[in-house]
Amino acid sequence: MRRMFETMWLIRRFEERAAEEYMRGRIGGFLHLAIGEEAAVVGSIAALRDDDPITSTYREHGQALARGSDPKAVMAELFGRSTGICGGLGGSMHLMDRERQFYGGYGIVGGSIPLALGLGFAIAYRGGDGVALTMFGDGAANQGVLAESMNMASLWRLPVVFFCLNNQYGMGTAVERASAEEDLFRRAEAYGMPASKVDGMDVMAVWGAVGEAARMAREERQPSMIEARAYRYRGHSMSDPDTVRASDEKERWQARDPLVTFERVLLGEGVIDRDEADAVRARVEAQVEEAAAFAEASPPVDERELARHVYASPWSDDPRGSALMPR
Amino acid sequence: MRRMFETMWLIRRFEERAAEEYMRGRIGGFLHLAIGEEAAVVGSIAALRDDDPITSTYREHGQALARGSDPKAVMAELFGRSTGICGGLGGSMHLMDRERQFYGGYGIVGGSIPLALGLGFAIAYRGGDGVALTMFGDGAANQGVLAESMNMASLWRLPVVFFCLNNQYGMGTAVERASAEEDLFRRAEAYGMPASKVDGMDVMAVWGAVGEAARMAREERQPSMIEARAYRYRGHSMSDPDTVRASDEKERWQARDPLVTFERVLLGEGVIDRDEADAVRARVEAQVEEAAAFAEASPPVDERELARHVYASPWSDDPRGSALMPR
Amino acid sequence: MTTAAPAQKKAISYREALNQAMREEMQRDPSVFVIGEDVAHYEGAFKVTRGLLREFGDQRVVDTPISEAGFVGLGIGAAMAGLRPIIELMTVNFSILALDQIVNNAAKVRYMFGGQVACPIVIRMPGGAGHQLAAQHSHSLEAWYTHVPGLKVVCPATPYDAKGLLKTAIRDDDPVIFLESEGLYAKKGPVGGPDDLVPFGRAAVRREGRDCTIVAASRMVWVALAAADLLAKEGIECDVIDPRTFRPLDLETLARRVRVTGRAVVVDEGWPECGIAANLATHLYEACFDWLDAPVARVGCADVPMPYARNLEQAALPQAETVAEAVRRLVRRGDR
Amino acid sequence: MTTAAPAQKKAISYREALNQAMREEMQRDPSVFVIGEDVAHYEGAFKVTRGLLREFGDQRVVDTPISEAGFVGLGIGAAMAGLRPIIELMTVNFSILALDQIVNNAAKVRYMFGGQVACPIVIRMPGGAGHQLAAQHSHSLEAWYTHVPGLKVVCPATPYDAKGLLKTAIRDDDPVIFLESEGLYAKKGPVGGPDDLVPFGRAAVRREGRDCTIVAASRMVWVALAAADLLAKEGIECDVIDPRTFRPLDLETLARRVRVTGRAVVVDEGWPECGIAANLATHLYEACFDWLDAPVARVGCADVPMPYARNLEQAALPQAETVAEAVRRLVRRGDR
Ligand SMILES: Cc1ncc(C[n+]2csc(CCOP(=O)(O)OP(=O)(O)O)c2C)c(N)n1
Ligand SMILES: Cc1ncc(C[n+]2csc(CCOP(=O)(O)OP(=O)(O)O)c2C)c(N)n1
Ligand SMILES: [Mg+2]
Ligand SMILES: [Mg+2]
Repeated sequence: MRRMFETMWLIRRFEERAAEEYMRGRIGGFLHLAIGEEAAVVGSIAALRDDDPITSTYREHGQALARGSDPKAVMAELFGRSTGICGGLGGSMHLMDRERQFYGGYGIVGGSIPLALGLGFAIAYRGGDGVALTMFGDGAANQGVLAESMNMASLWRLPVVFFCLNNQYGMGTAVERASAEEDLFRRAEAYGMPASKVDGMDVMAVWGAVGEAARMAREERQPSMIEARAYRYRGHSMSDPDTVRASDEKERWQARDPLVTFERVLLGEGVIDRDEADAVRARVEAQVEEAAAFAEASPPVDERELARHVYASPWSDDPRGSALMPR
Repeated sequence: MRRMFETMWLIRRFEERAAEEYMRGRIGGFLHLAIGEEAAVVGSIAALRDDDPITSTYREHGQALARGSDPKAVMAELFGRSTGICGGLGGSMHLMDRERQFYGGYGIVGGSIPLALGLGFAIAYRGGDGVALTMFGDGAANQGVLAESMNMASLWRLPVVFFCLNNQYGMGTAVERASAEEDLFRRAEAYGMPASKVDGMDVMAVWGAVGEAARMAREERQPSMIEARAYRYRGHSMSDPDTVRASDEKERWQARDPLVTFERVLLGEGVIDRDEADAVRARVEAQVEEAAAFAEASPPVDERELARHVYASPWSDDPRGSALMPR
Repeated sequence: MTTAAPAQKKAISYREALNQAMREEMQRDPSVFVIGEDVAHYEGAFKVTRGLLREFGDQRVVDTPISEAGFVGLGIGAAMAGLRPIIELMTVNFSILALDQIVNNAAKVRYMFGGQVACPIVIRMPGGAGHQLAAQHSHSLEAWYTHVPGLKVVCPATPYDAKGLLKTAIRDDDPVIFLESEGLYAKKGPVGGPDDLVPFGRAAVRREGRDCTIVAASRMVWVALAAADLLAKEGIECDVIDPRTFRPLDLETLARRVRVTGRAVVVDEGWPECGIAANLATHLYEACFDWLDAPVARVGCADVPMPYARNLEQAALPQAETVAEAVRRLVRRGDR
Repeated sequence: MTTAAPAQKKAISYREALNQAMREEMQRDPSVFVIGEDVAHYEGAFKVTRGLLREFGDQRVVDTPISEAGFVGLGIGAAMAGLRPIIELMTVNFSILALDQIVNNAAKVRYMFGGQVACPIVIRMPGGAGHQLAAQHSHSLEAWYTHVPGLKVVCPATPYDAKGLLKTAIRDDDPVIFLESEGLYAKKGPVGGPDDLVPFGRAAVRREGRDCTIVAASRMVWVALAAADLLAKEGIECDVIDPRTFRPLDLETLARRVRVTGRAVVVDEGWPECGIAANLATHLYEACFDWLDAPVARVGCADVPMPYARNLEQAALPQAETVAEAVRRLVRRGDR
């Protein structure tokens, strides 16, 4: 639980720092923050084994950190530096840490869901006991590929957990304006899959629900879906003025801040005391500072590497890439 | 009911004749027959108003005939003649009779489903009281676009009836080997839509179920889904040896032949007598004969028309079509 | 602009020009409606539909779920029923999810049903790269769409064309793929009035020069003009010709100028293989074979997925200097 | 075939050659599996996977629901985890539904994640027209796939290449788009043994002749050879060069021959705009500009959706006679 508490804080502060660096122009492209969603992110990943593969969306800094990726490498990726976790080629939306079985963040809404189906298929194919988990949003739930994936997962009993992080908005569109049935987890029932809903602001609740889902997948090859209701405090991305959502709604949810709530629980149960809590914040502070300094100091990507990773078995060493066989 | 009985026979004999003409090389491409599915096709369309728009699949000769399209024009289309209902450009998989609000047969599985959503949208947009019905198969139910379409239909309360003609096979794949939940109609529930299952071999049952669905859509703007279980007697298409399906299964279903059953009912209730039933068959026989003769005698398509219908507002009269503006 | 029609005094942005076109056409024709993700309450991811919900209501400005295949299919069905949908796809990258509907339905229903229906639909979407959006969000798919008969493909470079071509697209009876450029939304310029339509298949001569003809559309027009400025300082005078639509294509105007200069450079933001540049070059070779002193030069995107790092992204994309260098090489070769 | 390797005596069909390649590679490597619609019990819509279920079981030969996006995505995920999926799409027309997965995931995961993963996946699918399947079932999408860096694109014309190239594709560590031709499945010819792989990026010289170079792949190779026979009777000797893969492309072999004949005709079953023919022509102009006596002639599909009526379909597609006529026109022009 301490570990989860610390990771939640790491994500919170990492995201806040990323926002600052974006304003300073150190980070380009789109930047999607998960502030407010820490409980759902940390609770779900903590409930898995370290070698259980995961796929996620473009809002995935936290998933990488929760999986244990080095904050320095993640921040450097956001800066687009050679020391980034993807060598600066992916950026904020496309983090991956293969070593830690984090199979990446993807920018096409819904596009990463069937990949997890394949990760689960590979586990079953090799007779392993791993579980593949895919995180997606409430908006992604309306992509047809989710329905296709749930049907195949259930039909073939693949060890997959469909984790819907329902932060109640797809950009500026509230879930009830996008989904005829607000209880998104019900969709799993149409494919004979167990599904449940959990408070995404409560890290232990998420941990418990995903833990049970992972157990079913691991021991019974029974895929399932978990819907975690949470809320993102910031706009969709740094470029979103966030004028659509009512401020009282935001306040209502921020009043249930997952970090504050969890700290109260830990203090109450005597798992940690105030000093430890402060110590955690101090450690995290230092980590984030170090990450930003590392990214800042890192060298840019070598332009001669523009075409380096296009193919695993390339035929051409043209620095701009080429379809033509060299003479 | 007489009309339905006659239409069912027309479809049966039309399809059998089409098979013969295919063997004689008069018909090219793929030829998908609906023999065994007459009750589902006729019952559903008879339950609609003549001006309710319909979209269908490549297995749609029967839908066109049930809508009142001229058998001569339909057969001529299969022959690829200029007198065909689409001028010979569409063929068996792409029949359309715009005048009769039959918005066509499509070859991409699932591809015609959202078109019906658009037809329903147009009805609502204009404040009309029509109902759009889309027919699709059990295999098509696994295309993500169905889920997307059901969600939008329910979310916006569009007057659409999703009619799944479940003939229990997608080519050589049995429904239980393709769908985790065999009761396909359950998928509608995930989107808060009413749905039901009906015996697709019983024309009156289909007529009743679709009638109620159409009423809900027309009067309450409540979309819904109907699943009709039926069986196709022939292979998937003329080129399918149909070796996968067990012969006793085929016999079991053919024993419940929709035409025979319905005739028994009509005779029992005294709606028609044997002579009338025979008269119906004789009329139909003549119609099909006439259709084939008409198609056979029709002129081929004029090759100068190759590019005629590519654009509604074309810029070039190049006989082979061209992206270039003429000088 | 040689071909600019009587324009409004006030310069407005490309974004506002598109907004004006939609507003005017929606006022003019009640069968026109806008549908897409976040186009109503959010007023568009790039704010192109600003104010439309307020003015026309949620019957005609419709927010959709994130279901591209589904709502594009809906638009096609509505168009077959006689409505005139303007579908906004948040970016061209997401159109790939609706491509089956676009290519197998929108582009073909008229033909395969023997002319019984038309499909008057406009699919608007921004494309292109340059904002570090990386591999999945930086596509230029002009080539894919131009490949497909049954579609019309439009790529406006200026606010004037953005407005005039969009109005033409909305009134057109065929499916129109309307490719906007993310990098141009803030670009300002004059626009035409309510009745100033820009016809399809008419190239615009953005600049004339005797030494070399540069062909470029959309954002690349501005890169080409910048290159032409650089070259002018060196005494090299270039044409900059903007086809404005790839389907139909005004090859005549391009060819007429190439026959004069004897040299051509095609600039394209997309990938090189089977791309727009190869296509335009082929047409120019066929139309001007005996006039060309040297092969048509192609300046395009590197043959790689778009990288995130700013320096790599810039290296991958056509720049004024790379275009200028291509022209210099041609001119030098001519002087041999 | 000039480049034919030591071949088996017995001639087998293109279909059987593909089947042999899969069987041998599945025996060789347990991580290879086949997945697609009706590939197991039904043994493939075109019977290419015949016998595989019996030999390898339903763990390695998997029937899928009709969910192209879903199961192609599954294959990509499995490949990232180290398996080697052979995905059969019933036809290339349906690949459009999975195009987002193919282009945004398969082609990009290695690059955008900085080389951390490979995506060793083969997507097999028949394409082309000629059987009156009409507008939605007659696509040739070589150009679309060739446009995309990150993919490899293969189009075998003979049983020998079908087997040898498929084995190479299965062992390759990158995503391979393997385009078969419906019209060639029954075509018979010799094939190589278990270790005869055909490398990517090596064109095959199907025939040599001094007067003109005809470039064609897949089914068009046979159309080109038929044209060459017609022309030979008239004393016109043609090369027929088969690139075999469009990505990578062996331009050298094509250019070497064109520099000899000074004339080139490119035959392509696809649409003309932004198509394969325009692409190959552009490469040839750039490589052989000073050797070409006339513009490269392109013989392709008409710029229309494919019609159903047999006579129209035949009129829309390249035929031996139209290819021959294109050659004659070039030769005559040369004689001016
Ligand atoms: C296929 C596709 N359509 C549209 C977009 C643009 N877009 C990016 S994020 C987003 C909202 C997604 O909402 P949700 O799935 O709830 O995830 P969240 O952003 O709330 O975490 C949209 C529409 C996209 N990236 N991909
Ligand atoms: C997207 C797509 N995938 C595959 C096919 C090939 N195909 C044609 S019909 C068919 C089976 C469809 O089964 P179902 O939906 O049950 O309709 P039925 O043929 O039984 O009437 C398949 C796989 C296709 N036409 N479109
Ligand atoms: Mg959300
Ligand atoms: Mg079926």
